[in-house]
Amino acid sequence: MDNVVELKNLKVTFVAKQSFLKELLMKEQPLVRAVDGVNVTIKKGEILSLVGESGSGKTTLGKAILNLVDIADGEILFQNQVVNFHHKQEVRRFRQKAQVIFQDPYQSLNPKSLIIDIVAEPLEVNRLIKTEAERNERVMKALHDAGLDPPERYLYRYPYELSGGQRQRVAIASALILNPEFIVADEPVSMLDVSIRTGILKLLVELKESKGLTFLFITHDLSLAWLISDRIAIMYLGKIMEIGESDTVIKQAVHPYTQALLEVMPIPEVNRHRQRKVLSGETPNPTNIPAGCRFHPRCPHAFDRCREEEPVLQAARSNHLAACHLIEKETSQENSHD
Amino acid sequence: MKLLRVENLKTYFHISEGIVKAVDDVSFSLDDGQCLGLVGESGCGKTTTALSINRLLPPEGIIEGGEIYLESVKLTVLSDVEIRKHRWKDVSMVFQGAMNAMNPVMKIGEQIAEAVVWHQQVTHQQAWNRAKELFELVELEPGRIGGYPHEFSGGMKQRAMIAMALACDPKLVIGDEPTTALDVMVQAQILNLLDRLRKTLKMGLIIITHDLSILGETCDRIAVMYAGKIVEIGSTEDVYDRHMHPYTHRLLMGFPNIHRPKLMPEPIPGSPPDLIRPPSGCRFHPRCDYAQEICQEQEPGMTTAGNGHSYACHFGGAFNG
Amino acid sequence: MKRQYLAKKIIQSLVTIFFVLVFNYILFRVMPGNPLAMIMRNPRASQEAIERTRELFGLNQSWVVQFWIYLKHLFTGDLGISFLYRQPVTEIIVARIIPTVLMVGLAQILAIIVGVFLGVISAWKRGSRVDVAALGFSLVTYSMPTFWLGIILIFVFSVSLRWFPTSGMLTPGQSFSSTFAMVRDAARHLVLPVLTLSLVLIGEYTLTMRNTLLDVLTEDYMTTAKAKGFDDNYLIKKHALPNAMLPMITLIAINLGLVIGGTIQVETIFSWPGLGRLMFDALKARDYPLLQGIFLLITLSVIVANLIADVTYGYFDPRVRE
Amino acid sequence: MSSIDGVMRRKKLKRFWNGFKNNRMATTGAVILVFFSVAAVIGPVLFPYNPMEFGTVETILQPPSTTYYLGTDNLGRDIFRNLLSGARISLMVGILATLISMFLGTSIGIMSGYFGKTIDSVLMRVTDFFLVIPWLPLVLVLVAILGSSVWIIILVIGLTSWAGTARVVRSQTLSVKERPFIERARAIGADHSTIMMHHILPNVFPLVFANTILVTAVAIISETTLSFLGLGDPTRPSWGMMLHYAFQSGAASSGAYWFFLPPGLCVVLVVLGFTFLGYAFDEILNPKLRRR
Repeated sequence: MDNVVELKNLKVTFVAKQSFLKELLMKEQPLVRAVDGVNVTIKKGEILSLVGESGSGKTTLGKAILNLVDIADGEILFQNQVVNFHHKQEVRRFRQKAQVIFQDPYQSLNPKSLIIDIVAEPLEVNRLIKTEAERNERVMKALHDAGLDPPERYLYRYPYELSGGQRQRVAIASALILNPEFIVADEPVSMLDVSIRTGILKLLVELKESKGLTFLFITHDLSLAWLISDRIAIMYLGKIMEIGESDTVIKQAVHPYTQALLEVMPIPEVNRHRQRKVLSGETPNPTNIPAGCRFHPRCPHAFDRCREEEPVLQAARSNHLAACHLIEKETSQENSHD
Repeated sequence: MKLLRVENLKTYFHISEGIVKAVDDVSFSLDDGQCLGLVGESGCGKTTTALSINRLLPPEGIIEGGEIYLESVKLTVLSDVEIRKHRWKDVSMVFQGAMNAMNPVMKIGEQIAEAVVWHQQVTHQQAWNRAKELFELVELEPGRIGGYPHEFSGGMKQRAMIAMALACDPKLVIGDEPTTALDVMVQAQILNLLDRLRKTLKMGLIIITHDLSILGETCDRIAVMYAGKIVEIGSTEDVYDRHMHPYTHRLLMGFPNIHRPKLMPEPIPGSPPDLIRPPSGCRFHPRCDYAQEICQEQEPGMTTAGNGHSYACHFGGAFNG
Repeated sequence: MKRQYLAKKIIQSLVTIFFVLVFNYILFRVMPGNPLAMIMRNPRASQEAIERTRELFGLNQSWVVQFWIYLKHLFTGDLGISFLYRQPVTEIIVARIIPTVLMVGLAQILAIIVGVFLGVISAWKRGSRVDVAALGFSLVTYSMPTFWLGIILIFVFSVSLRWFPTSGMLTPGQSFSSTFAMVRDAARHLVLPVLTLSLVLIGEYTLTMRNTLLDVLTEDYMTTAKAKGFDDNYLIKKHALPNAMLPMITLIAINLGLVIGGTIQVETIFSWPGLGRLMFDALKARDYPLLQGIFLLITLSVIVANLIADVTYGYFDPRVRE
Repeated sequence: MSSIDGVMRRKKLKRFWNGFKNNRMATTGAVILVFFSVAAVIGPVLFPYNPMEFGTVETILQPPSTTYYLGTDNLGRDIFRNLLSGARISLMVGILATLISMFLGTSIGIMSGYFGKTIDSVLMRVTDFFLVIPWLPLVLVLVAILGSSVWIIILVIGLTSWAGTARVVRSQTLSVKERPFIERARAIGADHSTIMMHHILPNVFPLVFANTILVTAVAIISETTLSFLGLGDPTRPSWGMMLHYAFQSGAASSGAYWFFLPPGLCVVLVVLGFTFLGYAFDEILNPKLRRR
């Protein structure tokens, strides 16, 4: 199972918007550490979900992989080698293999282009087609793969004439037309109604199975992640807190943050009596990340070590990692008991 | 006496393309201190129903028929001037995108105090103190009432909106997707807050949402809407465990439940109907797997399936067969 | 934090002012048909004016030094001698400032009040007869050259109805018993020019106010305010206007540049003794030192006005913190 | 583009035409402009006019009559013929100057909006400079120095009136640039120029189009004002020049209405035509203002 994407200690930072005068006096500018040292591998043919609240850096990480955002530190290996983004040919080959689906179906298509042009654009931009016939044929196939049948009905229409679900399928068709191997799907269904959403999720899973496509599925909804992905990674303030098989992470969560997310996750059931244990406050501002474990100020089990030393991803059980000192504390207690 | 009674409400939008029958013969009621969840997908008419109560519809939206009673007062016959007295004093609202729902150039404390001064004719200083009390009630730091909306985070803005809604001790608060724009953690905080306030202040609460799964702990009753009509209404237990309408069933299946085995739900084919020329008979028939001849011709009336639980389908529960 | 915004705006204005000084320097020296050569040959320019100008511009030194001399003179207020009037330019200009400020000030105030009022009504009662009328009126006045509007008013009110004098600031050759009588006479002369200038502005302010307000009325916070049960006047006064007035402040400042253009036309037709008329005469006589002086004064005053507008905008809009 | 695409495009144009047809302002504006353009094209051919050919003493300031439909001016020249050839010049100057300022304004607006950072602040300082400088004095001084041939006037008006458009286009570009479909274009490898031409321009163009028409109105007024103040090109008598002579010869006070009324009315009507059209397009294209 070779790796499609490998992130080594990836860091992405932005310069926080800052007053004109301070800028003038070249004062040290506060940095937003959006992605703050992430090590993760995405294997071929799997859907890895990246789950986190707003401000966790999940979208920035997705954009970094696609070179839509500059990296501050660390390395991104695509199919085991670093892509040199200054070399035109190499970038073109990378673009054909790695594609993206955005969240907002109403804004991710150019309102002034016909559907046929939107879907065919990746071909034209990378100069991959010679004749018009070949172009139309590939567009029709991509629309069919995205579940828009009969394709002819959609070719010569404008985005405003389609529903949200249909537009998202056009975006998927446009991503599929280059026969990519890896797709970053950034909250692809969060703006769709439930009845339409499941259709898109089914399509993504089918594409994974039929074409062996690899997905990075970015979402804030833990239950969706559980539904469609093989592995789940929980992200908080720019770092991965926990990563493992989707069932193990949901059923045997180790990290207190994942447990808190599971606790508040809405479930379509009647549980009138249970008053949910809710974390206080909101995700702090990524310009001043707390010392030691970044979750300790809101963590119910925080102890002194959490305040000083930042925990590293370590194995809680086979291929289920978590960045939390509780793991050592428990294993050391077990050793001390025996 | 019921706190709120809505009977055969019809609200249509007159636009250039034609007449949109956004709400077409909707009836439901609410007791004092009770919480009703109004759930449905976009375009089903849930927000229009809420805006019709206070008559906050845009100019092209007109209440064509039906009655709305707030306790003994018949709202639908009141003139524009008369209905203003009931807005916020009896029925107040918490809107969705809190980012834009507050005046960006006016202090938040002022936006709360102005309603108190207007309806309860108190001095500005008294209203300002009232605003401080309300901030404490919604667990916000009273010192911050002098701040402006852009200085508050998403969660804090929503709490401020709730404080604003409670300013005149209303009998009924309507939340239009109050937690949709929030993170799941903050959403839980807000839902807990709404639940606590409803119980302590004994006020009626209507929560409008497209997310059926969040109504589990907060609502006593749930009404499911589709294409301008209520297709099923009942207690939370009725709708979750004993629902009879195929649309409610499909909607519920769409929300993955980690306590149950992992199964990829079937999407509902087709897309929401065009409300200018809605489908004949039962409006869900073009997308329903159990639709038969009669569904196309005859619109199903409300069949009762237990006390307070009724649905609009000729073949209720067909999905259980 | 507001100081940062203020500092930024001041620095930007200083940059623009420097641009203007450089532009002005080039305009009156380096442009083809070099104005200096024109002065030398201009028959009416007295020997003393030519000498003064040569020394003033330091013709023999390098242009950098000339530029430095130019700046030095600017700051000491010495803008050279107008050879049309054979007086220092500064003195001529100072005498003409009051009439122009009076006229422009009155016209602006009148236009803002009427424009905002009309704009609010037509936005609030959109599509009604009032809206259509206000819109029609604004578009017509917006499309009318100022000077032509002036001529029409003269033709109607002065020539035909004889209500107002056709030109000048005071009735020539009339002795006034009291200052009040003089003021009354000046006021009668002022009516038509101010009316002309403000009519043109009212159109633009009404249109902008209407569009900005239509934008604001679609915002969510207006629905929230309406839900609170306030009546229409309160909604407009306390919620819609404060948000709609912000863009108006910037427009009024930027608009000042165009108003000066209007002033030149109005003062020419009504021979109103202000800066506009002065510029027109200087232009006809190709009196460059005077032309340059007026041009500089007008440009700098517009920049200052814009700075004041930016500051007031920053003061009223709490979001302008960072 | 195959025929089907032609059908789609016609369908969209048809929808636009309906919106246009029942918009009273747009139709009145269009009718006025068509009338004047026909007059400007055919007029001088049917009724040639030579500004240098003066009339005799008797023909000076004649009121309208069968021979001189609109009477004669202070030099005995036929006002009606002057009016027709004036139409051609005023429209030409207005339109050409606008093209220059639209081209400059749009490209500067898009570039500073799209690239941001240093390019944006530099271009914006220049734009502010032109916005802040009082327009008429600047043009007066420039024309006074550069000479007042009609081509110089076109250039001067064009080069000094693009700032407003640049500001409007820049803010529209900033809002379009934030939309995800631009990021999608970058993700599939489109370079800056493709994104600007293929994605940003089509989405900015409707606003530019409406703005162009309004700027034409301003350009025509500018030319007329310039000529009125005596800086027009005497060899090419525009309506402004006619008004200049009318005012110089005291037509207003002497009641020679046929001398100063027609050119003024023509200017106002043409400018009104453009303003109505421009404002109507703005209302049709601008979603916020559109009547539901």
